Amino acid sequence: MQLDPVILFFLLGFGAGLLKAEMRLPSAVYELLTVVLLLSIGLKGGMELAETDWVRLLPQLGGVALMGVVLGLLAFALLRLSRKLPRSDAAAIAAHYGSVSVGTYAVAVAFLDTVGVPYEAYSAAFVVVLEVPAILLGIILVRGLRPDNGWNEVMREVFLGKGVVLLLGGLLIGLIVGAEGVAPLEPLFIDAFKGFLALFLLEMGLVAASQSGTIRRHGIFLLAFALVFPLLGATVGGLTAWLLSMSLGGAVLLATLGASASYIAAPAAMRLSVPEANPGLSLTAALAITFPFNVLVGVPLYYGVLNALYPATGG
Amino acid sequence: MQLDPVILFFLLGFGAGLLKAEMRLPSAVYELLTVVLLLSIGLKGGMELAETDWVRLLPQLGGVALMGVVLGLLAFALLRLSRKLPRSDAAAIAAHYGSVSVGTYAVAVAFLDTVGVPYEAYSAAFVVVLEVPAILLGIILVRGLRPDNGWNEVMREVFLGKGVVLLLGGLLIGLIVGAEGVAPLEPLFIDAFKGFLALFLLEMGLVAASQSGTIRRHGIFLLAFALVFPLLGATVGGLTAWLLSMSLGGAVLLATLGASASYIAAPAAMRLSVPEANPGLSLTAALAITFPFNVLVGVPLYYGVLNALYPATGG
Amino acid sequence: MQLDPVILFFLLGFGAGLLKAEMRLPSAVYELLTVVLLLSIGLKGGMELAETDWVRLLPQLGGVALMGVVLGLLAFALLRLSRKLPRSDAAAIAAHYGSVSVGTYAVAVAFLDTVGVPYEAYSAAFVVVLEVPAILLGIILVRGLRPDNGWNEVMREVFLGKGVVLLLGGLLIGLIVGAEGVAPLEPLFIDAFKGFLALFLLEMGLVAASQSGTIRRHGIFLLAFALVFPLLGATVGGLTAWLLSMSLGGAVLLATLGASASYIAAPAAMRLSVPEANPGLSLTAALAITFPFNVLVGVPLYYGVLNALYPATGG
Amino acid sequence: MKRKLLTVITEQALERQLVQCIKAAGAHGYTITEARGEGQRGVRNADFDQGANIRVEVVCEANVAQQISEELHRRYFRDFAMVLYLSDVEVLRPEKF
Amino acid sequence: MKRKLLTVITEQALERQLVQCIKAAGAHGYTITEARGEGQRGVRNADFDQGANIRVEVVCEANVAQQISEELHRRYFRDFAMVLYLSDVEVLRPEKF
Amino acid sequence: MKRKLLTVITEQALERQLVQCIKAAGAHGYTITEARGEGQRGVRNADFDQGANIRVEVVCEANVAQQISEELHRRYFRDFAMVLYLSDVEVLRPEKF
Ligand SMILES: Nc1ncnc2c1ncn2[C@@H]1O[C@H](COP(=O)(O)O)[C@@H](O)[C@H]1O
Ligand SMILES: Nc1ncnc2c1ncn2[C@@H]1O[C@H](COP(=O)(O)O)[C@@H](O)[C@H]1O
Ligand SMILES: Nc1ncnc2c1ncn2[C@@H]1O[C@H](COP(=O)(O)O)[C@@H](O)[C@H]1O
Ligand code: NA
Ligand code: NA
Ligand code: NA
Repeated sequence: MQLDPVILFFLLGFGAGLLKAEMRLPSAVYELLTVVLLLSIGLKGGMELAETDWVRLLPQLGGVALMGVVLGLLAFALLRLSRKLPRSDAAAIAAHYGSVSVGTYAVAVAFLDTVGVPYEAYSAAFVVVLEVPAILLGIILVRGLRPDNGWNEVMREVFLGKGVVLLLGGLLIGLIVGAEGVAPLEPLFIDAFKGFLALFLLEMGLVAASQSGTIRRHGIFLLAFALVFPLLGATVGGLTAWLLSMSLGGAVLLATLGASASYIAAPAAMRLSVPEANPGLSLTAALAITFPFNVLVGVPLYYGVLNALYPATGG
Repeated sequence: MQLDPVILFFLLGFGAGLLKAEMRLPSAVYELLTVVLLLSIGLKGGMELAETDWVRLLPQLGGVALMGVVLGLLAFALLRLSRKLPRSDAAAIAAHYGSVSVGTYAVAVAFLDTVGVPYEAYSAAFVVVLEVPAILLGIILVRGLRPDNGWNEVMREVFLGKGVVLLLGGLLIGLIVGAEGVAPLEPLFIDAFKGFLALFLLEMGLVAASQSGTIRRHGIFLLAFALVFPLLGATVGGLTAWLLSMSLGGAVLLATLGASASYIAAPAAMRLSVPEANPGLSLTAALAITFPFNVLVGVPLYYGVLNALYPATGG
Repeated sequence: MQLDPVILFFLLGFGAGLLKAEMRLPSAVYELLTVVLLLSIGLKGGMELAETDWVRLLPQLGGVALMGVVLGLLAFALLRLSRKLPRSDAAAIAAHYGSVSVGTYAVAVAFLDTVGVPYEAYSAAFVVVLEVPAILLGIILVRGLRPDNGWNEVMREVFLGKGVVLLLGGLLIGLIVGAEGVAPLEPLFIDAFKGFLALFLLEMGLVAASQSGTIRRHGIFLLAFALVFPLLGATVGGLTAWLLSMSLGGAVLLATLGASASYIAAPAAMRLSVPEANPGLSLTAALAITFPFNVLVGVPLYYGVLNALYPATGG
Repeated sequence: MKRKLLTVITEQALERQLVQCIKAAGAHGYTITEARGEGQRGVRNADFDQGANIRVEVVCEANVAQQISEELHRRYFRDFAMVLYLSDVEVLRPEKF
Repeated sequence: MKRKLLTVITEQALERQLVQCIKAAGAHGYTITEARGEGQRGVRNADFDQGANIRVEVVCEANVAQQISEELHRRYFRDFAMVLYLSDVEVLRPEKF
Repeated sequence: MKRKLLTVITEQALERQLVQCIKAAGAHGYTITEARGEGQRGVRNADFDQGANIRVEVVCEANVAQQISEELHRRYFRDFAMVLYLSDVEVLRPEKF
């Protein structure tokens, strides 16, 4: 198994957090890191799109969006069948797991760079497309087609979060100006990518550690779900990649997206649209369990399995 | 017309702002970007000065300072002749338009880099010299020679703003250590310049959009002034460059400075020294109209016109 | 004497601060810079350790820790003999001067890079080892072996400050992944090091200037101590380096560490463990006198002297 | 002149709605500061994006304060972290409030 | 012991002058927090440098509070965004205020 | 229902201890905002890490407020920058405090 140095930054933050070290990146720094990572991923994807016959990809986006809905429904069904959680909590968690985490995607990208496996950078577009549908699904599962705060407000919240806007923005800019146009931006957005990712993961480690105290409170069931569902999600993601004829690298990315759970867009949207759901449950699962799992174990695991099983030429 | 990718970041921010996207760079990040851009522009200018017989340039600074006063008087005269605004508001707006915007200057620098036109980087010194005089003029136009808060306070406010201090500081450091001394600082201050500028323009787009609601409130007259005066300012700037025998690139920079309006130093100073002026008027004009105009239309326009008309060897 | 450009940033900040310029880096930016510098120094040290037989160094760490205690005792003895300060203040100041300043260390590193003198980058481990002992000593000198807030709390405060955690973390990561593993992080953590240091020193200049008003209040005795003790500390540091057979560069680093006074870890710990000590005294000494002295005069002086006297092959 | 000062401490996510509610009740202004804290719904600090609180102050007439309180109570107390309290203040220019 | 708490919410740009005025009136201290808000002069948020407010608290004797209020009123109410109000507080160590 | 609002302004370094003390006295919550200011122990601003203040608010019963005040007084007033004051507030859901 390859060791990516950025993972060590996550462990450093996690350890420091558990020991309650006197250290925290200010929220302004966290914001800056998020913005840079989102734009960086978007720009890389856009540059690739500029050299691709990207119109051909448009139908694929529909398939990927469908995958988000399927994952959300799957999570909801599992949680409801267990009879452990009320409908609203089950729907909220389903929204988180059907949606995706860009931070986890960035770790997978860094991993593939380190092991030297090529991938479809335009998968950044899949991140955009996966972010939203499961959140809408989660709301509909509780509110039906009439959310309390109205669809306008919901749509604004969901489509105009920074994840969608900056990824999409980066993609478009990269697409318009192409690799040559992006070149002068590379020192900040491309060359420093792994450095920023390291700082981001340091902070995420601290955050995950500070949240980890809540795991016990929510019991073994949540823990089990947050560890097992990613494997299901990764399988669905890998299959989708195969159906879309993506390369091995692309399959690892899509598996990672399937396995990842949203901890930015989904919590914000569910808090306002399904406020009776306990935000602690879904955030603990996504942030304190699934995120560390994917970063430390999941990504290399998905790569290992796909490397062994994935057909060399895609589906 | 050449398309600079940083412009697209401005449009991204502007669009996101108009759609009221859930996104904002924290003010600490905005501060950091401003500091880095100011130092970067200063250092570049200073390195060039180190290889120039810069004493020869000193008299030119007087000419440029005069240009700032002339532009301020011109703006004041126009606004008063229109009989639309009280003296204090006219003077405040004149102070903004006689002074300059470093952000706009940075966009012009990036533009010239992109189209590959050389320029006098020491023009950073002109930015310093242009920042102050029109602000003093604006105060004098209302208060005469006895400002309420005393000249001491006014001078501190005007000469010790971060614009003057950091530009001047960067210029001096660059001049003292020269290109070789600056080399180890280049990865952050020079190579990453365009990346930082892109982030800065993203934020400026958000800000401009959030201010754009006030345009309607202030009426068509302000809109017209904020779109037409830059053309006048650019003309005066281009002529000044010609008188100073600057290159085509330098003329574009000086035209841009003439066209630009201060939205940092001038608002702060006028608020305290001419508080009865409505700060919304001048800030809306400078930030929500003139800045976007210059970034999107002005800079390429000034370049286009000067490229056609400017005598190859300077004046 | 060689002139390092980063020093000029300190002077720029200091000058701007004395003139009360309207400028300040937000605390979030200061935090970010600190984190990056600490990780950067740690990573560099760790990469070197990865190529060294570092187990051999472990006993040396004991020697260096002892040096911290000796310096603390020396400072305490001098201050008590002078009969100018109560026991608690003397102990608090001793804790600051027996401990170290990573910012000063970074300046020495930059200086050696500029003059092209090689050094043991693993000295970052010495920084970690020097940070803590003198602080514990200071507490014991006042409280004996029973601090009010309990040893648990004291240990947490002292060992889990961001200095120790991030330096140690960086060292470990660098050691584990080696130079090759750190490579993708270099654009941010290594190449941009001097740029970040310049920004950091700009801010430190502002801070030192804002503190400098308190120098007068505390009298000539404190001023004298804060200027003379560094020379003593540098001598002890240089001797220690000689005993440890370090290179000339390493000796400059250890002399600088001996001369430097903590202004982050020590103030925080002493405030809680010896609250009756006047925090203004030690902070003024460390931050407003000793830090500027070392940055502007000390580092080049220690290099100059050691360059003349230090035996070419170490001890 | 006497007025009421209403202080509300609640989740950042509610800011938009809160402001709407304040204006709808007829108050002429409000002031917001960033806050963190602890209460029945656990610790809420600025450590992570979602977590922080806002502290909202409204100076207004007693009946307006009453109306805002009731409205917030009705809409948000069940599902959101929220605390509110009222106190008496004296203002110089009563026409502003 | 009874004292007055004076709270002033106004433009950041006035901080220096405000502090001078507070000290001149004889108050022994003040506390400032960053704030944003809305009032007669529109929305003032931290979105852009110029825009934000500060919230200044002074605990002092009634006549000092009175004097500061009047001074601020006289000097700044016409041209600046500013709100102020007074309330009663009890302090433990009256000699500090 | 009547409750007391206790406001404490003190050094950031004391946050952990303060929170312990508040909980030990039986209060059910607290709110913290970042602050700066000036008092007997000089200017304390956010310019440098060490320097800033926190402003802590606790709504609680009068005897709890009394107890916290006395405890803080006893432990911290001699050596730390600290100001505290009490005021009367009305709360809607008294069981929370
Ligand atoms: N007794 C209290 N005094 C002051 N602030 C409180 C109190 N209880 C709760 N809060 C604040 O109100 C927020 C929401 O409270 P709760 O709904 O009880 O979780 C908390 O995060 C605190 O910031
Ligand atoms: N009724 C109010 N209650 C609380 N804060 C207010 C109120 N009115 C105004 N403010 C604050 O005071 C600032 C200046 O108010 P104004 O001068 O009315 O624009 C606003 O930006 C608000 O932060
Ligand atoms: N009279 C006062 N009114 C409001 N805040 C005060 C007052 N005196 C002190 N403070 C605040 O309490 C902190 C500590 O005060 P002190 O212990 O007097 O230095 C100061 O830094 C101020 O933020
Ligand atoms: Na997922
Ligand atoms: Na201009
Ligand atoms: Na030392």
